[in-house]
Amino acid sequence: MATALAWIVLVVPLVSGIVLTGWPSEPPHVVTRVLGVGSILVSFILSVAIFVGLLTNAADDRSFTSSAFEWISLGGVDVDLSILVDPLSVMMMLIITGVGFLIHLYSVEYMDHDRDYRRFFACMNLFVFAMLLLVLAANFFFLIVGWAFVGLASYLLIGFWYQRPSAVAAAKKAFVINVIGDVGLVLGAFLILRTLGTLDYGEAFARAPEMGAQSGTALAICLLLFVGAAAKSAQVPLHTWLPDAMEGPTPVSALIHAATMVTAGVYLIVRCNAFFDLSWLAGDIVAFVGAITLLLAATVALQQVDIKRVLAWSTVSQVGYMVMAVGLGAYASGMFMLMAHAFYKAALFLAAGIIIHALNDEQSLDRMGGLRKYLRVAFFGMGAGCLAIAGIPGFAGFFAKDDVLASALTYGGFGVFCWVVGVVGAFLTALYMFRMLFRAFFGPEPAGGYDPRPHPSHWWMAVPVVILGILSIVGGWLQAPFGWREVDGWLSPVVGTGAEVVVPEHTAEIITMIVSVTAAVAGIALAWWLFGADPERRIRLAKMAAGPRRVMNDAWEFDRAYDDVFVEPSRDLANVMSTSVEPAGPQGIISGTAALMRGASRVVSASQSGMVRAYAFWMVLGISLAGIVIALVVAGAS
Amino acid sequence: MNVPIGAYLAVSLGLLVLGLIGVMRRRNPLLLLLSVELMLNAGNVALIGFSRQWDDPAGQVFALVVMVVAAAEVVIGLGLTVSIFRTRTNLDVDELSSMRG
Amino acid sequence: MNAGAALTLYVMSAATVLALVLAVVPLPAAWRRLPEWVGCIGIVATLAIAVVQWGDRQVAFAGELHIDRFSLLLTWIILPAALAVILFSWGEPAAAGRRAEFVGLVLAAATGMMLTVMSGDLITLFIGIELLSVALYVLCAIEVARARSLESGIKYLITGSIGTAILIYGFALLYGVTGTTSLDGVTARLATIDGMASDPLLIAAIVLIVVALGFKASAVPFHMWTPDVYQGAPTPVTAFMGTGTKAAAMGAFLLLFTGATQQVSGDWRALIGALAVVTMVVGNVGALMQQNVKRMLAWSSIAQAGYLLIGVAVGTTAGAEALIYYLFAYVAMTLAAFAIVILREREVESGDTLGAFTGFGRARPWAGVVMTITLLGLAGFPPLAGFIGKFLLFGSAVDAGMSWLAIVGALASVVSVVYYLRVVIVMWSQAPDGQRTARRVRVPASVAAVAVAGAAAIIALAIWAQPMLDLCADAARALTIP
Amino acid sequence: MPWISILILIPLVTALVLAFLPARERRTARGVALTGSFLALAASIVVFALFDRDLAVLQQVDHLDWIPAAGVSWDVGVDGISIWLLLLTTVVFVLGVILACQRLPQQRGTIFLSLIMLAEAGLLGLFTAGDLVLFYVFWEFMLIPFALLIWNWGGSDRRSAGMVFVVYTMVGSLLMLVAIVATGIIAMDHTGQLSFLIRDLVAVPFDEGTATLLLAGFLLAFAIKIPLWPFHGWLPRVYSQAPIVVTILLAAVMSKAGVYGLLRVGIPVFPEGVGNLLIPVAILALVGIAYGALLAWRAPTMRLLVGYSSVAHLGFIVLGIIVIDRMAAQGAVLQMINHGIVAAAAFVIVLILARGTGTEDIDRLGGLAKGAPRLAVAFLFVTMAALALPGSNAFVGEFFILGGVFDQYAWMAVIAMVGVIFAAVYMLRMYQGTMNGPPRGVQDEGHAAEMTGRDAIVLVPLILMMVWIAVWPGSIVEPTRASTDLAVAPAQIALERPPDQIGVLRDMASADEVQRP
Repeated sequence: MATALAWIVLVVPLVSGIVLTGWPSEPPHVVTRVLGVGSILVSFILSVAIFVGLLTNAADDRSFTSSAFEWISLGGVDVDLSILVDPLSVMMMLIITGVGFLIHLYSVEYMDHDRDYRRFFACMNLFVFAMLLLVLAANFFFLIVGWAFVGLASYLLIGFWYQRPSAVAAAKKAFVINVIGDVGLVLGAFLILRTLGTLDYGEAFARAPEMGAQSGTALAICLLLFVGAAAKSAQVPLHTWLPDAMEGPTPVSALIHAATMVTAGVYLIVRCNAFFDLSWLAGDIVAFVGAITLLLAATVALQQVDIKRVLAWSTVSQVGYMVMAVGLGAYASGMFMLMAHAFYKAALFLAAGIIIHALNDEQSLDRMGGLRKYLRVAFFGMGAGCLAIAGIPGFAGFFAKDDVLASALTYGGFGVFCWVVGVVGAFLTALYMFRMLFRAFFGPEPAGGYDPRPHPSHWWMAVPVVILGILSIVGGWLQAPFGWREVDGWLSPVVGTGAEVVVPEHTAEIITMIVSVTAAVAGIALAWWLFGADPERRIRLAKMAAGPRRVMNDAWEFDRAYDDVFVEPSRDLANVMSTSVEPAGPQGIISGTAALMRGASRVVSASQSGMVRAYAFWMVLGISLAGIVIALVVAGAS
Repeated sequence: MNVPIGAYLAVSLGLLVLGLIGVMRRRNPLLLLLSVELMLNAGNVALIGFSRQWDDPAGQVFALVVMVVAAAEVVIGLGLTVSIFRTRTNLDVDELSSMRG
Repeated sequence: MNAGAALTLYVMSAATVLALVLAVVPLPAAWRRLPEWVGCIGIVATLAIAVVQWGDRQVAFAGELHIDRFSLLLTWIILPAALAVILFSWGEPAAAGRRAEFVGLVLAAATGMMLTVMSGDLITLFIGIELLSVALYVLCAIEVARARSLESGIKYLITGSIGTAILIYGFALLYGVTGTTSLDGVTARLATIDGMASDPLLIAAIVLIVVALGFKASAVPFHMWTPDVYQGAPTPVTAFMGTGTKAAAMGAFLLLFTGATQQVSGDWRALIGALAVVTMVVGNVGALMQQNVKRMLAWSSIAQAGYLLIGVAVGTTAGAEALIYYLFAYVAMTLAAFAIVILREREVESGDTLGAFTGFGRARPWAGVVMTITLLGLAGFPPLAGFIGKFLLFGSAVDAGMSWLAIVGALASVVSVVYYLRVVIVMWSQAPDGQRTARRVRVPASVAAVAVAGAAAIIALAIWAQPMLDLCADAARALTIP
Repeated sequence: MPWISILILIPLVTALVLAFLPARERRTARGVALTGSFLALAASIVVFALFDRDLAVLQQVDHLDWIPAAGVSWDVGVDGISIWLLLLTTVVFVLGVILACQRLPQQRGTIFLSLIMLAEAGLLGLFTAGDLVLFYVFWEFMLIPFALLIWNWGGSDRRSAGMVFVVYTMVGSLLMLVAIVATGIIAMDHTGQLSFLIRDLVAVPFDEGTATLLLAGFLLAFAIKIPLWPFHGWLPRVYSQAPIVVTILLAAVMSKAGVYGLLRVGIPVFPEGVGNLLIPVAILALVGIAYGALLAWRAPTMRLLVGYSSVAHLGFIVLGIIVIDRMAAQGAVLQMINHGIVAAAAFVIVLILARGTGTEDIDRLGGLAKGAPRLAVAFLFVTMAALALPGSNAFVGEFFILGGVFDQYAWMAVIAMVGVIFAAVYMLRMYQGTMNGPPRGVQDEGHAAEMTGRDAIVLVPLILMMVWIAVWPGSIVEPTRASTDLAVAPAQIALERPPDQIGVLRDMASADEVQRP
């Protein structure tokens, strides 16, 4: 029953996307809306039904596999087109379809004036399908397929405004980095296949212990999988595509580049916990990368002027927390934060979208200020989101982030390092988020005022923002310190309860709560002092620490380094290949041989002087040579 | 008198070499033909010598045939020479090199 | 003694004499085609006799002539070639006044070729070669008004005479070693000799005979006359030299080496193999840049001689079989190619240059198709007869442990593809240029017939390769088993 | 019914009929060519229907002695490796003929169609030949129609392009001929009679040195035809100079000849020699993967880009075959089909773009998606298949090729991944360069480049095939399994691979188990 519904959940967005794509001409907007948004609504309702259905089952009876058909059987490997419905995938389905539905709804108005209305919804539906495939797949092959389809949809949506060169470039960059991730994932799958002889989740995870704890193979598998995860989840050093991805329409940024797709890496690690449990080193490396990412991205976010880029870097940073958590083995905490983040980051993005829409595609914080008068809904959404992300008690981020940090502290040793980084990150998070909030909604209006006056949004856009804002407030109460741990309980059939699985201790929770709330409040206060209380102060202080700030502004020079280290050398190599090696080598073989033969032919022709006497001479020479040859043969034989 | 086969061969070889040098050195078509004749007769000498050695008439028959053939070739050669060099002043086969390469 | 066995030669000689008589008899205008008819009928009659005679060896004139499957099968090559040459010159404007001489000389040369391959004795062999050579000297120069025709005649004559002298010297030495001029006698005699090393005279004899026959077959480095003579001679004559002479020379090679001196084959295989290699390489390379199609075909005939020599070099019956098969294919291809050249020569000035073929295929698709098939066949493209021939020759080389011959042959073939296809490209890749097609004449039916027949033979020989090969195998066996 | 012979004869007869048609009968010629190509398609479907997928050896064999004295025969049949190639050939040629009919050259259009049908006959013969000499015959036979097509209707540099095509191919193929001859003669010691039947030769044990030499002889021919780096020099010239319909046929079908030969002839007949050549060939394939990708990245025109990408893609296929792994080999067989379809589709798109804009230069185009949205969708589809996006048909093949390679030589798979990444770079360059960015190179936003119904007739079937394979690749792989397992098994044994990797042994073992109880 659950699986049958899950198939429908999976297929409905795909069908809708295909119908929209195949519609002979631009369909009426009504049709596009019904198909594009309705399909996701159907999926969401069915997902809820599945969730309710699973809730009624016993905890150890919540995992179902369903195979559609034997997709390929080759060289001793069988791959079925099959899905796995279990607490983890259902949780992801709910987030994808739930948040996805709200964002689709929002897009109805946001994209209303775009000539490619249909294309937008087709791509969005494709994305939802791909994301569902990613989380529902019951084997690594279809995980990879979903993984790549997600990347494709992301590519299409980043490059949605394809006549903008910057959008095209950003799309390409995102795609290529995702392919690098795919390669890691594929290699990981190869290693799993070679070691365990199967790509099926169930079998692979069951046989995983055969590799032996702390074995090199397990480490290699984990790291290869993590390459894929890092590329998708924008972890250092594969994070550079995400800020550029903001070239896409804002709903895209909200859905793909904040709420769902970028968290796929977290999902992957949780899904493959059986492998990560086998190698503490792999887990620590993952956590370390997450920690570095969260800190680095937070510093960069401090400097951004583009409102969407602030949110983008904030996403990188937040996903860093999740990755850190799952790396340390706090799978449920990571998933909990994933969910909470989906709520508040979507709220933030959609609120930002309202601003951008209202200001006729203006995205620079420099041209904003005092907007709380005009855009109340956006203010609500962004305010709720900022409070949540900063970790103010009671809001979703508070529970989620503190859960992660407490887990880190519980982990001990290396976890303490992560905890410290996390706390610093929390401070920075509060600082940059409230910087954005204060600069956009408080302070004076930009010079010359707004022309035309920012217009409040229609309910299509307002409702999702409000709902998500509310979710940012209440969504964290699923799992409270000292109280209930609903997410842990829900996920325990998937992640298990072994020694490697970290669950925060109460002492850690207390310490974390005190420290992180202090850090958050400090961050907000500093932001108020710098940006809110006196808008002129930041201009007065602008010259301070110019060097570090420039580095941060350039995102720690990753792009330039990649250009210098990878892109330019490969381009040079390719140029050398096509301008020197190819003409001299493979083409040179041809022209060289031709020239050689022409030369030989000329020699032969030249010997053909036309004079009879010369011919006689050659005959005599020939006789002598023939004599020598035969004499040699005869001498050799005897 | 019994001439040893070596003598026959020496004479014939001498004739052959003379002929070969002649065809390589001479430009006059008539002298070229003469050189060819020398070579053919070198063969004849050898044939006759061997004929005597084996005491077999076939070699002499062969030599007669060669003479006929040589005559025929010379006839054609002279005819061609006349028709070619009717219009030319000097007899030089090297000038006959309009086709080459 | 079975003089009747030589009936083919009588008929040919009679036709020759009749044609030559017609040359001196004034003929009424209505009978001006009589010499050609005499030639055609004579050849067809001889061919019919040769077909009927197919069977075990018959000996005529005390062993001077062997009429066996070998000589008869080669006759089947020589006679159609002669017929084709007469058809080529049918109504040829250049030979208008000398039809009878022309036909008579062609018949004489064909007789010489037949005599060569039928000979069972060094003397007859020599007479045959000389008969064909002398007739061809004259044929080359038959267009006395054309300087190049004369030039080719005298060049052929002088170089040919040197070849003759070398041949006679070689024969003399062989006679000196064996004491007999009979081929069977030579074989019997050599059986008593322990290898060639025992007798330097035998070495010299073999070298000189290889050189002289190599000259007739246009093997490198005795090939130098070939391009000049082929280019200068009237094209029908060139075609005859390319086919008949080649067949006769190869027949002589087989008779003397695969046949008579088989016992010492271990000693001459490397020599002839080296000759084949040099010939294939130089012939193909020399053809590469030629701008004159006749000259290109001359170089190609040199190269083809190289392939043919593989069949001699291996010294086996299988090699001979492959050689004879390839001769059939080669003759068909060469005749068809020259037929097209003749067509083009009739149409335009200097029609034998490569430029004259620009757009020829587009202007005359059928002639273009025939030429294309022919050139592809010469290049050895499957499934044409040229391919099968090469396949068999290479096979015989590998079988005889001389794989290097096959490898060189293969690489040389690659070179050959270039110049054969150059003609194809010129014919098809461009539109015909207006000037050259100004004078469009009707395609002479006789020439077209040869062209089509040749092309058909190229395909038919491939499709019915097995029956053809059975014949060739019989012929090859006749070389060693009387 | 000798269906396979009929299958080869249909295009041959069609070609002859077309050749005899008067030049002005263009309408009739179109009808004849279409009928012929569809009949061939029908015949291939019949062959497929009669195909027994459990049988590993050549089936539906038509045997006719040709030159028994030389061991040569007309011997055609089909096995799992060739069955899809036959269908690919007939399908692509149907589409090719449709394309050719849509824009029939003004000059000698009937001959154009005739040569295309002749080429089809050659390719069908090649893919069905069971006799090595016959294999060689068709190998060379198909060159000529293609070369004539190039010479007659090609671009400005058509003469030398066609010449290079033929001559370069022949360098390899004539040496292959020598190797074929040698194989037959050496095998004669074992079998007692001269035979060039592949199924006879498979059973002949060669000693290692001989097998290596002979395999090398074959490999050179295959390497040039494939083309394997660095023997690809002919490819850019030919692909860019040929009429684009011909380029489609070359890239889609003819480029499979080499890899087909390798798997069908080279590996099974000379398993003893594989061990010595495995690493060198694999390295060439790897270099080709990277090199093709780099050159495709910098290629100035779309044709060259797709052409060089073929070098890279075929490198994957070669790699899959040469590492001697059943998974990789089956992946390679699948990938042959995939590449055929994708390359055909890619060149069809190049054709549409070139027609609409008059140029094939990537840098002179841009932003066409606005005026040509339908083409953009199709192009995107093809792009994703060409860069083997997971979920596309090409990915399935690539995944299992590299999976098998990884099993045997993990480092090779890792290196090959570089090609996977670059594929994304260069294919996106082509897609984005033409479809995205500010409009360039066209008036009217590129409406002229939009896919018309006539284009769709050709492109949509190709896309549907891609979807089919992507959705259910098992249906393609399943009939090929038995033959592919059999083809690599001798080499696996010669390389002393573990028995559980060897498909044939596994099947036998499981058969034993079935019988034992």
